[in-house]
Amino acid sequence: MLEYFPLVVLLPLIGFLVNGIHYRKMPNTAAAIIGTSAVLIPFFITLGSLTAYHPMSNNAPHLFTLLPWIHAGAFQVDFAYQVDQLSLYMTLIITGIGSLIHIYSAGYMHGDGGFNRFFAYLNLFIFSMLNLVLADNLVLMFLGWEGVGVCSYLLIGFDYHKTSAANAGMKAFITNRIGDVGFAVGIILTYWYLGSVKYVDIMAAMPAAIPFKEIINYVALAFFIGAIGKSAQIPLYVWLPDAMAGPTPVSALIHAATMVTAGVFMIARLNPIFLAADITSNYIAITGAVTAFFAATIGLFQTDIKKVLAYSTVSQLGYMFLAMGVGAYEAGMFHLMTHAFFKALMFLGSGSVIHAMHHEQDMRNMGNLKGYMKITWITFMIGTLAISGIPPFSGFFSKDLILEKAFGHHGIGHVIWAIGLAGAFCTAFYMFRLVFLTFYGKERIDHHVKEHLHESPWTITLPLVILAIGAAGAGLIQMPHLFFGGTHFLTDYFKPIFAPGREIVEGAWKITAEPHHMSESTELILLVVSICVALTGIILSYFVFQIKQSVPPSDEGFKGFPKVVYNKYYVDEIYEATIIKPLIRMSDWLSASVDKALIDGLVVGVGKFFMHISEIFRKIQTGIVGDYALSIVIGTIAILVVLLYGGF
Amino acid sequence: MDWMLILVWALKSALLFFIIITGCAYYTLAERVVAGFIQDRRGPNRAGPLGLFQPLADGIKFLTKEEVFPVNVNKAMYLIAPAISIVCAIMAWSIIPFGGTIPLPPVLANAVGFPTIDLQVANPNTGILFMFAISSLSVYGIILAGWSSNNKYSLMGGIRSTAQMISYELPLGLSVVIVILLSGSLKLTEINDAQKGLWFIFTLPGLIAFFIFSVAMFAETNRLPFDLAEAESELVVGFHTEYGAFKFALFFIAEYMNMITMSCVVSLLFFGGYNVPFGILEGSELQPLVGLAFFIGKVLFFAFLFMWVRWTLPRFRYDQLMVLGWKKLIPWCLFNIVLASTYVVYWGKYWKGIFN
Amino acid sequence: MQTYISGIPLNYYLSLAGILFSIGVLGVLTRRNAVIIFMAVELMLNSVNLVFIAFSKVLSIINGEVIVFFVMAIAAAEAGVGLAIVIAIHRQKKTSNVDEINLLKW
Amino acid sequence: MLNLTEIQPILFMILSAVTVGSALLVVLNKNPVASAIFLVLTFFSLAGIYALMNAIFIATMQVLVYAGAIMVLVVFVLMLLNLREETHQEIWSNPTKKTVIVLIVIAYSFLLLVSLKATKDSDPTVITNITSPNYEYKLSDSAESKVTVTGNTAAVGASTFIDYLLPFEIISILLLVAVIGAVIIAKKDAVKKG
Repeated sequence: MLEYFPLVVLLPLIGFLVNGIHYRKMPNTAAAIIGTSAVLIPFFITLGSLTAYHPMSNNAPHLFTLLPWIHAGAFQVDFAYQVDQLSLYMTLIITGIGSLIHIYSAGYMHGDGGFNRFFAYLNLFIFSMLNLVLADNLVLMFLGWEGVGVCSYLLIGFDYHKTSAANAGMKAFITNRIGDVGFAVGIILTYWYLGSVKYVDIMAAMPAAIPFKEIINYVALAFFIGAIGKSAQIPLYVWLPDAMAGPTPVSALIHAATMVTAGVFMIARLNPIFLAADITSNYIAITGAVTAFFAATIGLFQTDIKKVLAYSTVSQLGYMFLAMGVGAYEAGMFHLMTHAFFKALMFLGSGSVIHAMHHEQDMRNMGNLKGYMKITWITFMIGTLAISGIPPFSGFFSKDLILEKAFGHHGIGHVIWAIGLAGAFCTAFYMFRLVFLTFYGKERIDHHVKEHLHESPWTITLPLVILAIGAAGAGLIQMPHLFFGGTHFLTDYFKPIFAPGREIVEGAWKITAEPHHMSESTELILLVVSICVALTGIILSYFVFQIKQSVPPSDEGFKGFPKVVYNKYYVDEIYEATIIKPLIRMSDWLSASVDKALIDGLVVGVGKFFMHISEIFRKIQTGIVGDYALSIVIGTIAILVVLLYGGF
Repeated sequence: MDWMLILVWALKSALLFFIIITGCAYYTLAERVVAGFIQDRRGPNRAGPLGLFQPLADGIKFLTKEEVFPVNVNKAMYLIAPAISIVCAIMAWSIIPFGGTIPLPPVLANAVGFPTIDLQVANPNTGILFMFAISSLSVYGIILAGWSSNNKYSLMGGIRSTAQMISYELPLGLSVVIVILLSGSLKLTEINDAQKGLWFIFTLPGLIAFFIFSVAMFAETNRLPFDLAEAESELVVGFHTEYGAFKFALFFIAEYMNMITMSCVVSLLFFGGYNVPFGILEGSELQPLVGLAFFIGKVLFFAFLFMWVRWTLPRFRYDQLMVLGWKKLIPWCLFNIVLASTYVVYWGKYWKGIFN
Repeated sequence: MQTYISGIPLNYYLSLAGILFSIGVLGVLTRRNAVIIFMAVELMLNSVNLVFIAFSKVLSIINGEVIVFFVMAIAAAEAGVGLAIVIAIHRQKKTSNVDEINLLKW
Repeated sequence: MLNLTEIQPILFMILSAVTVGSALLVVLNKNPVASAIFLVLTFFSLAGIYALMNAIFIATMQVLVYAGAIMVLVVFVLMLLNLREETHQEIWSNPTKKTVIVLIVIAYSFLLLVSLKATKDSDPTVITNITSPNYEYKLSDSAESKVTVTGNTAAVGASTFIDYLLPFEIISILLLVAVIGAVIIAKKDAVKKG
């Protein structure tokens, strides 16, 4: 199947072109079928390729080139792709969940005026994302990186006539741009110091580069700044909650399952560099942990169902970065996958609710929906249990693996673990708060809406069911010893990707690059603690929202600390006051003083000068061609005279 | 010796001139006989046995008629126009090879000082291009005739005819490009030699080029179904409406001469010219003479084709003519050039040896 | 010291070219019909072509003839566009006299 | 072969006389169509001069392109515009302007001929030959890859496609652009529809 792999990249592009070019005329059904099959077929090709590639035994990546691109001296970049364990893993997630969300969108977007446009954008996004993960060099990855940024912008601002959506799109785009600068600097530094932008060459150059620790730290930091932007970490996370202005399938696909995890993927892809960058790695771990906790606290008091999920996404991404920072790359990638399942599931579930409630997103106006929407309720419950970390659902295994590895990290490991645990408690609390407010309790639904309340069509529920199966069972591939002796499929699977980097670092520094392996008793204690914390959160939530039936007050009703949290710690306002306002004021000043007065004055002055001169000379311009010809001839005569008698 | 060479050239030219004038005269007769046959009636059969003296009688009639000059014509132009037509028609003949090199009998060879003689007046290395240059000049004859007559039908006919000839020179030239690609030379003798094995008509690009060439050929000679310039129902007879007597005869002869030229060219370019098929009589002294016979046979066939088509097909409308030329033939020509280039690059070395 | 081409001194060719060029200049300066000015320009181009070929032959290098070939191609392009412009102007202003086409002035 | 050296100067004289005479008629004739026909004659006799110089390819192209294509177009345009009446030349009714222009042109041609004399006197090299029919071309820098071509046409062709391939391609694009431009400019509805 590997020989068909180029189709994986090309089919979404073709889908985009077909849908994009004909979006005015095409029937919606055709657009949906084309769009979905442009992702579904690649998914099956990828599945076939996975078996053909023999990931468990094969170490060498499968490389192929589609098109030559930039050839400038030693700098050679092609549209070349690298198929290996890591990129196959990501491709499976992207195309698998992507095609489910395409199917879902066919139902969710039904009747929307921009239906065809939506599918075109989605296909373009899949194409860019596949470029990002399959590229065999950093430049092509950057192309995909920018491409997904553009698609994210387009899809957030999908309802471009709504000011809030358009602004949210711009906010996402600009915030991402800050990170992208970091990424670009990283690429330049990599090329400067390692001499190539190809992963294979970078890998080969690493042993020689390892002694220059400081430089590697800077390179890694530059890349991490890129990741901060794309993956919504502190301090650049602010765009992600606003991005919920986009349609719900977009939130599920781009802002939960795939695009925002690009930063995590990038760190995994460049693992040799990050392994060798010890200080940056610590910084990553701290950033991840703080983000995980900070975002979770904001989630505690939000009332918009999608906002809660958005902050939970930021928080979960924080866990992934935590894992990446402590060098537990397998754990990070594991959580990436499980998170993709359960977060996509919950977003789609919330979408189903919103769809049924006629675009009502405020949880204060919901309640007791479980009777009306059985499938949505059950699948959403599974997702909530998974994210809260209740065994045997998938989230438990991945989050636990991360916390365990963090605990084992030398130096700051225990602190990080504690912060992560606090985050886990908040997560369990606010997720069950969401469930109780939405599906249980008193009905606070508007009676107009209630008349039409019904379960969503099959195109919506089918993806929910499939994702629920994944969210429930995906954790089984990597389990600790205490569960039936444990499985370690994932660590074996990723060995060819992460082992070489670790060998290099271990060989150079004579240390173990992997976090400490701990005894079974410690492991057991950690497990019990984390389950207890999760259960505490759930019980507290049950107590508050089920027994006391308390409902969040109206926007003005928040007092004290909850008010601060409800307003997201006023981070947006702080950014506005400290960064954006001064920038705008400086630009105004520059435009008035430098641009208008100095530069314009110069330009206009030159123009005026020549206008005055031409006032005198313009009489020569008679408009009669013969006069011009005559002057040419006279000029020629003058030249001839000078040449002949001028003594040259 | 030098003067002998010039003498031989002059003799060849004179002989050729005589042959084509006679040929044209009898071509007109043949046209009338064929027309008669196709329309199921008798052609001219009064003057001499089988009407064979008819052209002679026509000639005398043309020469003895009164030369009429309509008022308000531009006299110089009016006179020059038919001359240009006939001069161009005759000059085109100077480069057509009728046969290969013929050995002279020993007596003659000793007298003139060289052993062989070419059946061709001139062989410049621009060959077929030269012929195009000359035939492109013949447009002036028509346009000047139309303009100087001071008659709107003449002017319309002249402009129509010019536009038609300019338009169809493109497909004509582009289909000759195929032949040049296949043979690798502009010289007509070398084009002929390149077809010693396989005639170009039997190659795919050659076949397409032949069809385009034959369509353009009818348009270039202003013959039916493309005789828009002299469409009787619309323009009286077009550019030579105001011409009579010998001036008209010159136009008339030029038209028939052009047809014979085109027949020669199409036989040379696509149908193997004066080659003897399958290498019969190879090396024999008789071979060039047999080749000459083959060539004349081919030319006669195409000359007949001109008449056949004329009395069979109806006339095109003007816009149809232009659409055919610009939108059908030229794209096909361009496609064909690509095809022929591919053909020469990839299969050239195989087909050159076939039948040889 | 004389240089010959085909038995004719080089200077003859150059003189002929000079005379032709002058005639062309005369035409451009005196005539007012756009098409005739165009023809005079073609005459000037041809005189330059003659010089190119003469020197190409004298120096025994072929480049001059290639340049002349290119000049012809460009002259053809010029003819097409130039005459199209003349026709377009004639359609608008009913004249091809260049003195009457004088809107582009101060 | 035939030695034509004796008659070549005679031919040259005849041809150049025809060239100059018809060129003058182009400029002085009042009838535009007659001017065009004389220009054709000029080109034709120039082609004869080229042929005399053994530049047979250029001679053919001169007839084919200039006489056969460009001038046909000019005559065609003249007929479309129907310029018969527009023969009146304002310039000839203004005697001072006329004198000035004629004087300028005479001065110009005088200077051209004088400059010719100047170059002749300072010319140090003598090359007296009729160029050989064989030309050599290098396809690349290696010594073996030489192409020897026979005949003027082949030489021009080889030079065009070996030394001047890029200009050739650029000119072909230029021609394409010119074709499209001419069609757009001369289109009847172009002005109305904008």
